[in-house]
Amino acid sequence: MSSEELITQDDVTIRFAGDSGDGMQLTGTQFTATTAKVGNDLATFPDFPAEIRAPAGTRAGVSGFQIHFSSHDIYTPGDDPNVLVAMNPAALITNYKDLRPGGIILVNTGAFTEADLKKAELDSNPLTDGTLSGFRVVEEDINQRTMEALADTELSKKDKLRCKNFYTLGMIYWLYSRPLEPTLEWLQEKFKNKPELAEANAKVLKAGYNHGELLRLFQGHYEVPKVHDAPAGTYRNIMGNQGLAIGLVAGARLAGLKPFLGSYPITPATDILQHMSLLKNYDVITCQMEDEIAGICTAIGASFAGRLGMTTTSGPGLALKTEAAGLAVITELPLVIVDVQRGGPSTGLPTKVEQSDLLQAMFGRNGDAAVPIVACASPSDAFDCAVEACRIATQYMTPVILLSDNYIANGAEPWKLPDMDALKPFPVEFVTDPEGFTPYRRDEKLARNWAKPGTPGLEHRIGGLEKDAVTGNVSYDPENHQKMTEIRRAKVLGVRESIPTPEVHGAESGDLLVVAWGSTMGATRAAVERLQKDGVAAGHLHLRHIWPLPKGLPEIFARFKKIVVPEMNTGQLALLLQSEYPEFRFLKFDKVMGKPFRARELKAHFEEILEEKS
Amino acid sequence: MSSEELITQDDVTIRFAGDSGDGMQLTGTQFTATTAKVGNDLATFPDFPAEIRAPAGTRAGVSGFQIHFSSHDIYTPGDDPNVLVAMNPAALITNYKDLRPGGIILVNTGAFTEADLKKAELDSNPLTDGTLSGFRVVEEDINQRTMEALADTELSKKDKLRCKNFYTLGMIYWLYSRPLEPTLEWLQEKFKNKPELAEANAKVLKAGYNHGELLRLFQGHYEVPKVHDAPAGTYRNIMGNQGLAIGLVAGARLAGLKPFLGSYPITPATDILQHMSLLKNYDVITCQMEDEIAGICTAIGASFAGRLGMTTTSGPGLALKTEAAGLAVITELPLVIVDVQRGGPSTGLPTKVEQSDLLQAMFGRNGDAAVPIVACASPSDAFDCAVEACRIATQYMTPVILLSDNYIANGAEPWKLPDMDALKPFPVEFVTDPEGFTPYRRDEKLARNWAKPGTPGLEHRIGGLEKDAVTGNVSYDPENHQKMTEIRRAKVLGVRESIPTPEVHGAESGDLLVVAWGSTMGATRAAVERLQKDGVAAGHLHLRHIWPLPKGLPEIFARFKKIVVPEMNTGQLALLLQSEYPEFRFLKFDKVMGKPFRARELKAHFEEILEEKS
Amino acid sequence: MSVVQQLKAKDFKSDQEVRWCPGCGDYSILSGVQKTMADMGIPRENYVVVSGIGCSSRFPYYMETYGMHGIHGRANAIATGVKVANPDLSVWVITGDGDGLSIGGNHMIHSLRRNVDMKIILFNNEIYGLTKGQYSPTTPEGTKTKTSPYGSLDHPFNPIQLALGAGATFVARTMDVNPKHMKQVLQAAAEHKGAAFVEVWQNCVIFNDGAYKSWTEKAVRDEKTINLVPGEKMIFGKDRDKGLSTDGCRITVCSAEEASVWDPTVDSAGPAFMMTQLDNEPDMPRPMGVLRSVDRPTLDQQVWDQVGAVTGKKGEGTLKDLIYTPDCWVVE
Amino acid sequence: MSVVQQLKAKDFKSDQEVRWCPGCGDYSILSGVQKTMADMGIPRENYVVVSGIGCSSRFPYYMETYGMHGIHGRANAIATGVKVANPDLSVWVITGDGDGLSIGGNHMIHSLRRNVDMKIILFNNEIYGLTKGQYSPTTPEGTKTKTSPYGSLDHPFNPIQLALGAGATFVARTMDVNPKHMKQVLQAAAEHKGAAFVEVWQNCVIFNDGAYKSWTEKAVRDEKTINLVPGEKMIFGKDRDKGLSTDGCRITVCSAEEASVWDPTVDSAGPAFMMTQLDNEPDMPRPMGVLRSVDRPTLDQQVWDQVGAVTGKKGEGTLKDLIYTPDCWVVE
Ligand SMILES: Cc1ncc(C[n+]2csc(CCOP(=O)(O)OP(=O)(O)O)c2C)c(N)n1
Ligand SMILES: Cc1ncc(C[n+]2csc(CCOP(=O)(O)OP(=O)(O)O)c2C)c(N)n1
Ligand code: SF4
Ligand code: SF4
Ligand SMILES: [Mg+2]
Ligand SMILES: [Mg+2]
Repeated sequence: MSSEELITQDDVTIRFAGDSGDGMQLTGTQFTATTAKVGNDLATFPDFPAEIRAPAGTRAGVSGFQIHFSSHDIYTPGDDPNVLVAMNPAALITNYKDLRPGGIILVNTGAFTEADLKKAELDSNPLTDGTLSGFRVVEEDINQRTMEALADTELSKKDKLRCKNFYTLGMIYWLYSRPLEPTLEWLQEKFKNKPELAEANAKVLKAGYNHGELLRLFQGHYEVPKVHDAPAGTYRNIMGNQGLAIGLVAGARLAGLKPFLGSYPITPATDILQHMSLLKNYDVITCQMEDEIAGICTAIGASFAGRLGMTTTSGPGLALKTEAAGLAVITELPLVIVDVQRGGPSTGLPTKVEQSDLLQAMFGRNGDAAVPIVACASPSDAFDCAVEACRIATQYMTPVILLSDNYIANGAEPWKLPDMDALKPFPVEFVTDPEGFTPYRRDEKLARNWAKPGTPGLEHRIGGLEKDAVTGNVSYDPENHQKMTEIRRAKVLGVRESIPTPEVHGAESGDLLVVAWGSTMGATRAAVERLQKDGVAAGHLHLRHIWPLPKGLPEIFARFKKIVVPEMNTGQLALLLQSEYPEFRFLKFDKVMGKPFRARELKAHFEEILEEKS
Repeated sequence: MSSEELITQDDVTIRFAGDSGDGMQLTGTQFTATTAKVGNDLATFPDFPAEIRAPAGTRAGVSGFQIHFSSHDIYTPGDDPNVLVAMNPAALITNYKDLRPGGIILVNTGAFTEADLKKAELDSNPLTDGTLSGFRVVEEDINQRTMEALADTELSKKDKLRCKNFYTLGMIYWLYSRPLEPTLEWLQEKFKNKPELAEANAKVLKAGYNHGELLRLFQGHYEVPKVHDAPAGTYRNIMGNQGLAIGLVAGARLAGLKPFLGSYPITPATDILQHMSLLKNYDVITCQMEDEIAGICTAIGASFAGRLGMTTTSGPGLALKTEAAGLAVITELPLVIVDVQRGGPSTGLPTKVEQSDLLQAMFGRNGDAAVPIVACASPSDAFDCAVEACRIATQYMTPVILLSDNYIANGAEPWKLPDMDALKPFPVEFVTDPEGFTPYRRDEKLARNWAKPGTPGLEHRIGGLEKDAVTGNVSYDPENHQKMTEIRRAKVLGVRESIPTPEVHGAESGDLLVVAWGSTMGATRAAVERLQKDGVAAGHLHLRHIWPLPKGLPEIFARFKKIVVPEMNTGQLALLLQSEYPEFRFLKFDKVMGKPFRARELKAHFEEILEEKS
Repeated sequence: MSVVQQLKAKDFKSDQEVRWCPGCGDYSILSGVQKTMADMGIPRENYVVVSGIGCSSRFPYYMETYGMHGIHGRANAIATGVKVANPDLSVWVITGDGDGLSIGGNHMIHSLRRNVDMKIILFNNEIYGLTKGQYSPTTPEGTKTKTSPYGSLDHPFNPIQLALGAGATFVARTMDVNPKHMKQVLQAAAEHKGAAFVEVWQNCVIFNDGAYKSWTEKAVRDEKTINLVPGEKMIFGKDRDKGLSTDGCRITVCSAEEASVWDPTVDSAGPAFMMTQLDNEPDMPRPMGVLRSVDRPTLDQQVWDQVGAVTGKKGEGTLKDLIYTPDCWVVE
Repeated sequence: MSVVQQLKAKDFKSDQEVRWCPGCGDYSILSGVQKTMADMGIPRENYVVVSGIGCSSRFPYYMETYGMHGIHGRANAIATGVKVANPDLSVWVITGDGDGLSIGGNHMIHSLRRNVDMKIILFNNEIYGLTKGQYSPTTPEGTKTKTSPYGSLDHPFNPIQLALGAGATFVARTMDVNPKHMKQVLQAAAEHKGAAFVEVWQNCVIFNDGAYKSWTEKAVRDEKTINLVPGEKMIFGKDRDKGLSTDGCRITVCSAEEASVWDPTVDSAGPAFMMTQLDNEPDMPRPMGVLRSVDRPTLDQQVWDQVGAVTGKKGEGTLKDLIYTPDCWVVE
């Protein structure tokens, strides 16, 4: 191997940034796959423009992919990168500020012509005007190097140039001592039918790697040893939407049902539909409907027919589904509604992250129409949460809203696969005996019994009008409505009996409790751990169940002097907690920038809170 | 006049009940109109079945109309009637329990055959089986009397029988010493083209009146003197939906705009659309669209074009409008969204009252998308609230949600018309000067300026994507999104500066503060006044503005030992108040029976609260 | 599975009291559907009746089958879910001109193009009944209703044209006051494999009484409508003496002998569309009966075929396969 | 009001950078619309361009007119509000096959039947572009897309048929790669008083490249499409030697001399509907150009006429009239 100095690092963050056409997402994904195989823990964060192809070279067209990998457990894709790859001026100028002081910047000088600078709205060249002082800049004409590497290849110039991201990848592989094999294998498979492309990319990858080694561009290189104390088990690299897709299918299976997904594409939820449409051999039916309303309505129809109905969407789509969600509430049919949140209001920032649909999920239906809400925290948590949503939906005969967000959806991390034995089934029992059957007969959990069309003797009608608690016929009786309203409410609150009190991570009591939900989990945990290292008695409470809230929370809250709720919205969980537990004070800490919290900014804010007189 | 004893009463409640086909709504409306003219204060409550024509004679087919009238100020349609008119067994059996002990029941024995009793699911005749002991039952074969009165008339038997409600009305007019003239005039006008019907009904009306007088059926009769201390002014009898319709038109005028209503029929909001479609000569445009979404979207389009867009609906329709409401939030266009609430969830109890859309109105939109919310309390308050909604919408460039409910919609009361001088205009100034124009330029209230298509030089684009705070172009900039989110929030909260702190009615401080909103106002006020008479230091705070909440509330809350929030939902305002003012405890008192609170049940509950140890 | 017995119409009556206005056209459609279902040889438990909201949409409560009274305009979407989830069920949609063509218009046209195998019975009374008399998308222009006190301005849909334009495989029309004709048409719809769209002219006695009188009254019916029977000559008139001939792209009245033969099974929906033009010609009879009936794979069938094909190729996936994919690795 | 000047296409270019993929068919439609608008003699400030969501729906940002980038599927409804509120404006709707026919299908058909005077340009690329490649309601059956990895199963709409079925008064078709033809069609649409529906075949280079190649490529275009010109014979072919004749309700290929004359202004939409049948016949040219163009009062016009008529009859109502009605009484 190399004669360069090999420095061991514990924890590294790299950001790849380039034009949308530069293939940065692919580069990032390959680096991720290889890093997972090497045995590091990791977390990723892709960040791409809303346009399919924003004008080449512009700031709006910059596409980024960040990966944080480490030889210990990590929770976030990293605060400030150690390395920035900038494939053009726009990528450089929009990203260099995030780099940590002294960080490495690999610049593709092949894309720094006058015209390139102009497209990036730059008056002077940041490579020469002092902008980058304080960083270790490595300049390389990657375009040129790629062309050279492919000099004797029969490809068009355009096709050759498109290989340049593999040159970059090769250089970074060298810098972080990653093996080339996984990517080489992937190329073989990917371009099975176009061997010339497989070969060209492989050539370029190796050229980049060798270039790093030969030219000593980086004055040293690094290794990040694999996680030594990683729990034994089988791992898989997973993205959030993928985790949801297989979790939904698994959840239905555990309920003894076949899933039916009625959906309509919307960023960033579309992947779930896409992934599930591949799973036809798992008894999965997917219907891409004409709109979100039809999506949820087909799912309701499918549940009525005895499948487990599901629908996936993002905020604007959830808004459209609210009337039909109410129908599922009053007919008490199981249904899983997935909302992968994005920046709002309205179309808002469709490719950015936000957690601002929580109160819509809680209250966005006409009438008193509570539903259980589960929120996942990370790509690897998505599977479990999807199974949990299926459990609640089928065990309690209720629609459930499962909240994710754009950050989870597109982020990736290694997922320790569950033992098959640990996946406990919760089979649905359809009623088949006409004796004493009425549609609203309930079990001890208040769930009504479920009779499937096709079952002789159980013919019955349900619908959106209030129904008599006993006969199931339409009823306008005042007392009956009061009773049914209370039953529906009690049933949902009763889900509480089946969920554990969450554990506090960090200090069990003390100065500061940070309550977080959804994807703020990672950054919060990291920030709290750092506070603890500084000697602060801080704890982190993550809420997977938003509604009903688990039991035991007041006891936890009481053990801390201050409670803060960081959220990527204007304080929605805080509002809910404040109304539920008025005896405590919940401080808000909001960020609505379309970007996840950084552990560092959280820590800084927590320190401020701690200093304030209460 | 009569030789009977004339007893003066201060306060009377009458309930007319009969089959849907018996014309009870019309009877009630006529009694109301006459009573208004006589100068009583009054409040009414119609209660009819969901079916257009439920099967004749059944309990489900009973249609009721209650009127409370008085020689002093009243707030509700009355708790327990003094008089019940029962046109058939089903009407009798479903209503007699509400009557106060010793109350009068006028029964139409002509509809008490075996078959009639069976249709009402009665095994024995309540007139003879002791059911009605304790009441003063007046039996009369109204069918027969009506036929006799019309013996020499050329109508079919069916047509004759249809006049029987006027016989009933005549009897009750006599009982409460009302003049016949207003109804006689109304009949002339109504049946202009069918004089034979006008004459027949007039005949029957007089026959009923004379019958009451001649036969001394009631052992006395009553008068309810007109309100002596009624404020001088011009009055008009008004129903809630009518008040909203003219309030919306007036509000637009005061803003210097022409109204545009885009709507879709839904009970109990349809009347507003119907009423406004009559007002074409007031520059009103109404479009009945294909659904609720198109309704709000046309209104948004109309606002963009420079009219004042409005849309009217009930809960399920509001659910459908939420996505588009978000578009109005982010484009900052004025828009009034009226939700006349009914029983939920889903289709629920479409013809009954509930207040359960409050949190949907607050939070039922994707993203952080706050809007101001105004709620009206009674038919006569509807006009003012509609004007207020138009004021906020146009002064702050924002959608406003105006909440009413089924009880207000169909109830009627005398409305003291505003002095024309008191209606202060709040004219919109469209921007016309291209100098320095950008679409998101704001005034001191943070309202953006409004440029109307057709204005040269101000061509601009708005839309659902986040916009740059300065240029108005699409912006994905993180800081800009934070800034715009905060501006939108601050703008809505800023409405607070333009609304007065509501006054406490009753005790200014003391043992119990009752906080109410919407149509619970009347019953709450009555209950609190009764408590006060009993010497309790109780106050009533009515909230017209639900969001933002007015200033000065904590100061008020602090003056009372206990605070209770009665609501026709499972505690929605209480939740909101609890999260906003955690330093106080808000007790809930919920009722979801599709019926308004009675002052009596509120008082009883308040007394319980007062007795409880705190 | 129960043995298929010969069912009677009354076997399809639920215990709920029917609550339409006396004289409403809905009653005869209810009995028409009950009779048709009884004759199909399908066990009662395999019927699912789905509706939206409206007077007509109360229908499922009166049927002793599985049923769902949905939300306004969404019956077609709910029914699509039922049918695709379980193609063994016989799925019927009951909807109104408001429910199915106003708020539900989109689901209507999409379920027709997708050819989901379900029977869609549209009760067209040219009015919103349940909300007490507002104009609907089929109300003729100029009609005074509660929301059009000065006359409605919206040009109405022709439901048959809309269905044809959406690519429906079966389109038919019948009327409440002709039970025999209705039974024929409903049966043809029931037998069609695919989405069957049936417009039923239905009288609303309360808010739009007599809307179809000039075509459906016994005295004029034979002259003012023509029953299109597949494979038969197009003949009408009290004495069945008149015919229609489709000569050179124009439809003209001729003698019974000269009448052309009606064929709703041709590839092109063009001839059926031409036929609907008669609705606009006051002197011509309005077409009733089966206007279109062609075969095309149904969505539900295709979905299940695809699941079968993929499963056949890839093998049935186990829960373990789902989670433990080839790209995972082991940490010891 | 500014004096109407002779505007140029470039006067309609906003300062925003156009952000479609290089090679996207949207560019040529943008320039076609800009040219057409410039030639209409309408002041720039009187144009309003409304869109939904999709690649195509970014359109308003690139136009130096008033504009609203709405929400998905609702452009027609928003535009209806704009036009009815102010009929002096020239209102254009820009939509896609997903935006206008999937989620927005209902508003589309209703605005067509109502004949709201607006120009509706449907960018049909047979794919969802913005969400990166899922099948749309116009994607041919069997197409593999991201959500149909084993082939799509939904039978597509024919947008022209749907518009005709909805009762549209103007229906036309053109293609991105023939700017001259596009300009003619857009101009005809702009000149039509009423709802003008224009389907534009648009190539999505990224997710559905070449969808229309076999009809639109220069080499085959003249053979595989036919431009229907009102009042002219239906002639096609490279050498303009072939014609279509509508003989006895069937459309056949004939010599140019024998070709029938195309008339999109006839009462019945039947002939236009028949013509769309050619889309299903591989050996026939697909019809382009103006398929239907008839006069019918527009909704916006009628609304204003009615307001005028009622006001004329009742007199203009004052605020006082509104509140102080004859049934009020005075308490002294
Ligand atoms: C979301 C929603 N919008 C509106 C309504 C009110 N609504 C109920 S039925 C109906 C129209 C019914 O008309 P149609 O479908 O023709 O049925 P009909 O009563 O005439 O049989 C309307 C507007 C509703 N229930 N839900
Ligand atoms: C309510 C809602 N649902 C879904 C989406 C996601 N979405 C945006 S554009 C689009 C489809 C675009 O397809 P098309 O109209 O054909 O436009 P194109 O991009 O092909 O021009 C979808 C599904 C959305 N923005 N809003
Ligand atoms: S209102 Fe009309 S449609 Fe409804 S039940 Fe009565 S008659 Fe039938
Ligand atoms: S994705 Fe397709 S439709 Fe969208 S801009 Fe690119 S080429 Fe055009
Ligand atoms: Mg109807
Ligand atoms: Mg498209």
